[in-house]
Amino acid sequence: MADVEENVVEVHPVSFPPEILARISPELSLQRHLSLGFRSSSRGFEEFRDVTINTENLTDDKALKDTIKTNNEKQILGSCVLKQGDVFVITHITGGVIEDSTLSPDDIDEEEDAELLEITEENSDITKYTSVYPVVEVNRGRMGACTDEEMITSQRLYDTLLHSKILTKKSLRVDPGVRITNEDGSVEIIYPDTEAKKEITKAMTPKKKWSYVLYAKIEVFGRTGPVYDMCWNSLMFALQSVKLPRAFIDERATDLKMTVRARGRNAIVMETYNLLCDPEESYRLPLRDIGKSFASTYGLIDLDPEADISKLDSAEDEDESMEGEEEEEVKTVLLADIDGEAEETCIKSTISITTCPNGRFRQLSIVGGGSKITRELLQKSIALSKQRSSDLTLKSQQD
Amino acid sequence: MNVQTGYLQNVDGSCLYSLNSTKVISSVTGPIEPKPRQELPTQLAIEINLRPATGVPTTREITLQDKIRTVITPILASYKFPRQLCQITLQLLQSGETESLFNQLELAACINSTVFALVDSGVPLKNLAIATTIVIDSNNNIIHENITDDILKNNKSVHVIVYQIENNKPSNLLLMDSHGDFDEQDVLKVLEASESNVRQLNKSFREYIQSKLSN
Amino acid sequence: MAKDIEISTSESKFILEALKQNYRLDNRTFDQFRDVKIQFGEELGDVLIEMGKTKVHCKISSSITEPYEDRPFEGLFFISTESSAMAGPQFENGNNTGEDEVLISRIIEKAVRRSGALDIEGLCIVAGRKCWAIRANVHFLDCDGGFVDASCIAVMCALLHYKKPDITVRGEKIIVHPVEEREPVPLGILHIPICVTFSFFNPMDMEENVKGESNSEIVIIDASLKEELLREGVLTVTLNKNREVVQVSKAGGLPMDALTLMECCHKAYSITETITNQILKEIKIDNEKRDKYSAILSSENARETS
Amino acid sequence: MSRLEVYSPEGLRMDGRRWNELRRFETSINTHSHASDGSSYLEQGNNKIITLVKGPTEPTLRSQLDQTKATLQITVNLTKFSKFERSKTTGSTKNERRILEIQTALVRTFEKNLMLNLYPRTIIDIEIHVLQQDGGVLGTLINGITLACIDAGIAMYDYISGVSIGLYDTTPLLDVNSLEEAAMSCVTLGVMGKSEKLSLLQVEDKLPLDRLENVLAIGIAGAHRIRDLMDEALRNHAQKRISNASNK
Amino acid sequence: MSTLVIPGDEITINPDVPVILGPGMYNDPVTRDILPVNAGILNTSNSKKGQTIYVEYDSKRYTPAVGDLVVGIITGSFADSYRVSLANFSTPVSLSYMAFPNASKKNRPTLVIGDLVYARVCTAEKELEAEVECVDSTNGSDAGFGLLDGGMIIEVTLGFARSLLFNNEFPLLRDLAQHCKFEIAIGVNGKIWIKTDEVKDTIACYRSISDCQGKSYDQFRDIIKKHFQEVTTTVEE
Repeated sequence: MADVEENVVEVHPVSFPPEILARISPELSLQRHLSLGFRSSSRGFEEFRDVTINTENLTDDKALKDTIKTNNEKQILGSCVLKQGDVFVITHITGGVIEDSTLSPDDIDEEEDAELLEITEENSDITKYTSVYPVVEVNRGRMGACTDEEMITSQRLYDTLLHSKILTKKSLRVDPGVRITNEDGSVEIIYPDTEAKKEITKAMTPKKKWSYVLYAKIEVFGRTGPVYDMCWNSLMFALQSVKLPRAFIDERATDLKMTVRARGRNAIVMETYNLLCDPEESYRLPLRDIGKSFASTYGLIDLDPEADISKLDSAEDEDESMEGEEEEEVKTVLLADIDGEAEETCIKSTISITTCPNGRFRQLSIVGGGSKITRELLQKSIALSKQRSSDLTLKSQQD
Repeated sequence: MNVQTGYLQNVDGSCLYSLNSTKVISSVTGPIEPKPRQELPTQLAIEINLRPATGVPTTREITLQDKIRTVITPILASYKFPRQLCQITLQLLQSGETESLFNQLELAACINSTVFALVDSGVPLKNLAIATTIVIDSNNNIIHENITDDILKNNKSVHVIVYQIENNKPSNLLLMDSHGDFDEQDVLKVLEASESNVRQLNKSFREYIQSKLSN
Repeated sequence: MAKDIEISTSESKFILEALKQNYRLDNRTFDQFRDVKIQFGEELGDVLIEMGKTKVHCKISSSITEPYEDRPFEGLFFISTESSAMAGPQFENGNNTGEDEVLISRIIEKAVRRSGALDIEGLCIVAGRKCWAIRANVHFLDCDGGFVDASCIAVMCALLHYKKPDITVRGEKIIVHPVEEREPVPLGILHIPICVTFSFFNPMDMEENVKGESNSEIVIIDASLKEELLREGVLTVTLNKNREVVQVSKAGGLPMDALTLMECCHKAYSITETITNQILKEIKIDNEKRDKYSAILSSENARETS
Repeated sequence: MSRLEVYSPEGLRMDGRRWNELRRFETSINTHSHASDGSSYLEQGNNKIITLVKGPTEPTLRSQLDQTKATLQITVNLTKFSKFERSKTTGSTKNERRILEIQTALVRTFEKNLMLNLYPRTIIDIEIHVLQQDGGVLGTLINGITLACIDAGIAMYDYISGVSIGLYDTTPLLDVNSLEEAAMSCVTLGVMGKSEKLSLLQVEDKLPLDRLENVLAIGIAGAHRIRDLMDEALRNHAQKRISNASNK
Repeated sequence: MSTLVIPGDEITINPDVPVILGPGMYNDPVTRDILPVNAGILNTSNSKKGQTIYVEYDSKRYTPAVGDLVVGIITGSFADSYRVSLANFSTPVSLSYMAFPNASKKNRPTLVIGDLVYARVCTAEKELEAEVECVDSTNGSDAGFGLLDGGMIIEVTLGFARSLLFNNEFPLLRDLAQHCKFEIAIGVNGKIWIKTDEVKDTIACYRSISDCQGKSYDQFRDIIKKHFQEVTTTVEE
């Protein structure tokens, strides 16, 4: 502790070209840029990178045409390619079908299970919603196990989607039709669309429930900037493009039983049905509008007065921007859509907001390891995020 | 809230922490010699490991670990021990919430428990950090104590807030993690409610440490 | 690889010398098993075992799943024993391929799972389609020796304590009744295996041990951490109250006379009896405590709990 | 597997042995002289194993270096074709916990028997390949290592001989094969030389406590016979080498 | 005056007097704030040199500080120094071959791995490996440092070790001395070495010292008495 009283070593007048300074002292380079009123990417403090979106291009329409077992092969149900600055985020959504074996109250047919409904009644809200299973892959040009960042982003996407209540369990329910062979030998698929048809399918299909499960694979190329934001926005666009195939059961398979035997004991087991996907018919995934939202992240950083170039050679530099004058009071600046190594490593305090176009939030995460997060800055970032959200919504409508 | 520090023998600091139905043990060992790949040239490195009450650790636990890290890193006086390691291990004994849907109660409990264990271990801290969970229910009521799994399930929005404690008062916001449906007003209301919660917790925190020391 | 605990020559010499003179550091006799403290948590199947400073926590969880294809009449049962740095920095996080970790988990596996302590056929719901999967999550919290013994007790206590939710099967559908609504059902426990670990020390040199006739090796029960670090051989005997050997494991180490080993087995039996009785007693007390509330809450369809 | 008679009223086992008879025990020593410093090929009944001992050599990893004694490393390779049913696991069996357990048990058994303190700062690497298994493999592995270590010239206190004994109702059956192993509880022993000292003792299935002593007694006697068989094989082998050497 | 402080508490410091920061205090390299970093009792004292501030707190993990008397285990030896462990899993410290009485290039110390030594910390820079010495560098004598032969190690908390070493009022050693003869070396790293003539006495001392941790002074006598009685009865059995 003896060196406490020692003075700070003075800055030697050694000069480096900007690109070298950025490498050897990212912090200083960043501060210098900021003191001049813009960022190393030459964006303004509150300026976002440009976003272009392309949905449904990867959706495999041909695969839909081939009748395939949904359990085994995954087809792309929805997709989105998002480009933000130099980053590409490719999202494709695939699906599978699972059988619901345990009942939740919604699943019970009213008439016969009314009594059971009563005992298993749960008034819980969140349990009625579901999420997709995202896998985020950040390409770094080499193979290897998942990094923490990938896992954390996947988990955050899952959590946010679930708590946004955008997908109800009901909307993913499979209402299977039946494929029957008519007397004349022609094959027809009956879906429970009308009352009459409902009767037929009800008689034919087993009392089982199936649901779609959605998986999202999100690949990030040229990672820089807030991965979560780009993944979330891309996922949002992709989800809106999802088309689910209709599924049916073959008539012949509706009453299949088989025996199992082990150690001298017998039991009859109902065989698993092959649920088949209709190559012709599909429908758009119903999403609840209240969940549609877009994410943006803001970084907060304290300006270091020592790094202020304008003060170093203030004699000649008089054309200072607004920030320069305010600097005495406002020492913390807010940067939108942080990107680049310097910004990502030096900024310790971040605010990440997922906002609906109507201004309500779905997710908010503030990390305050660095600069103090004041109410003003929080409000400023909230305002920006609302603006950003409506911008992106517009974009999705234009699409 | 129930706290017992110095619960374990073989680690430098430990804390058994329970709040309502959430129960967690945390342990801290350090500063110790790190593995070469963990070493930081100028700072104390931290390693956090969290184990769920049932099953094996998944991405959920990794996400929680990351959140705990963002809170613990700024409060450690990490430049005091360069090239050393602080090993933090957390074991949940009882989750108190539906693990597939929530992690908010666990997160708050883990953070508070870790801070207690750090104090117990004598690892240098610049400040304390105190976490609390707040729920806004479907009637827009703010619920800030005795949060159960049922309350969580019926939430409109749910928030975890961590404040830094400076000079016995909550000062900086270290973490806010919110999900659900809420607006700007809600955020401000939650921050206010959490601040008084944290004040309360800080009081009992201090009392506990005081009683522990006077023994 | 995690580092080991360092122990000085003086210390190891002294501990061995003390053993030769019939002393153990913690004031126990050679045949004395530490007192076992059993604490049940708030939830069912949540148990904390303390043996001296050793602490092991075990929690049971259950879910409904599909049985293995080749065993349609059996449920699933797993025991997970992963060590973490909590028990001491000598344990590496998530490493379950270390020598000691493997031996501990294999012995518990053999003692509890392989010996059929849990009735897995009773976990079958619909043959070939649905069954219960029971998972015993063992958490090593604090290590002062005797992890095997303590975890075995912890797993058995937790299994005895746990009750799975009641279910109704309606054709292909299964309705799980929350614990608050219907009295949950205990698991079928067929026998209670108890592990007792013996540690061997050689007061003479190796030649005497191999060639000599004296059989002077020191045998102690339930070693503490320091004793475990210094021991030259180890034997874990698992028995149940029916005088059955469930599992014996002496994986190398100091060669020991067969008769001495037999003697160990008999000593282990009396310990097994005491601990089994203690477990049953504490389970009963806890059940009664819980019953006070459930008597009020349970509806007319409450089941008989055997 | 329905009612196969494990032990007939006439006192014969499935493969025609009496209760106290060992299986065929055939061995060749120094089978892989170019690949190792000591090797053995052992057939104990239908168990067929190759054991290779390399060392003492300089360790490749620093962590294997011990200032006071040699590091012993044993790798067991249970080949996929060694059993009637091919094992389904696609990956290697290297990290299977059962294999790790066997390896650890073998290391700890031989650590106390080999005079490792004579070879400080070296490593002794033992590799075992199980070509075919038919019950009581652990015992066979012990025998294989003993033979190979002697061939490698590593100093040891005594032979360790391994054997498995089953308990059928009240009759102990010596040196069980896989059918017997599946039908009853078994005990595996590793016995030090001609003594009654057990290096290794493993019981994996339920067994009445009061029968254990009887089983151990039979096992120890069986292990002593195996020791004699190994001793004979080694002496014959040594004789041959000596005569070969003197002929030149 | 003693008050409880908790990390983050503000401390009033007279700005005119030079400050010496002791354990538990920290000068933040970025903000230049002086903070307590451990929870404990704040101690301030004034002397001619300035005011000294430190926090008295108990812990288990030792970090080397210059002048500390420690008990360490030799865990390795190199060309010119030993590696010494002061606490399990901590970064080891070094003990130079020259840091012994009458050391010279030819006269090498004869410690081997596993030996215990009593030593003094001579350098402890946080960025560098700490060093200990077994010689009193002012006069070159052994000053009681060096190999600790035989005996037994007791591990205690650092606070307890400090009271044992520095607090003259602490009655434990005095009470122990009434029961047996012993040699003792107290390391502030929480390791206490004790040696007596008989195994049973060492055992009794070991148990007494371990048990007296966290107990009040007046209980010591009874604890010690109990343990000495126990060891004698065990022998008779």
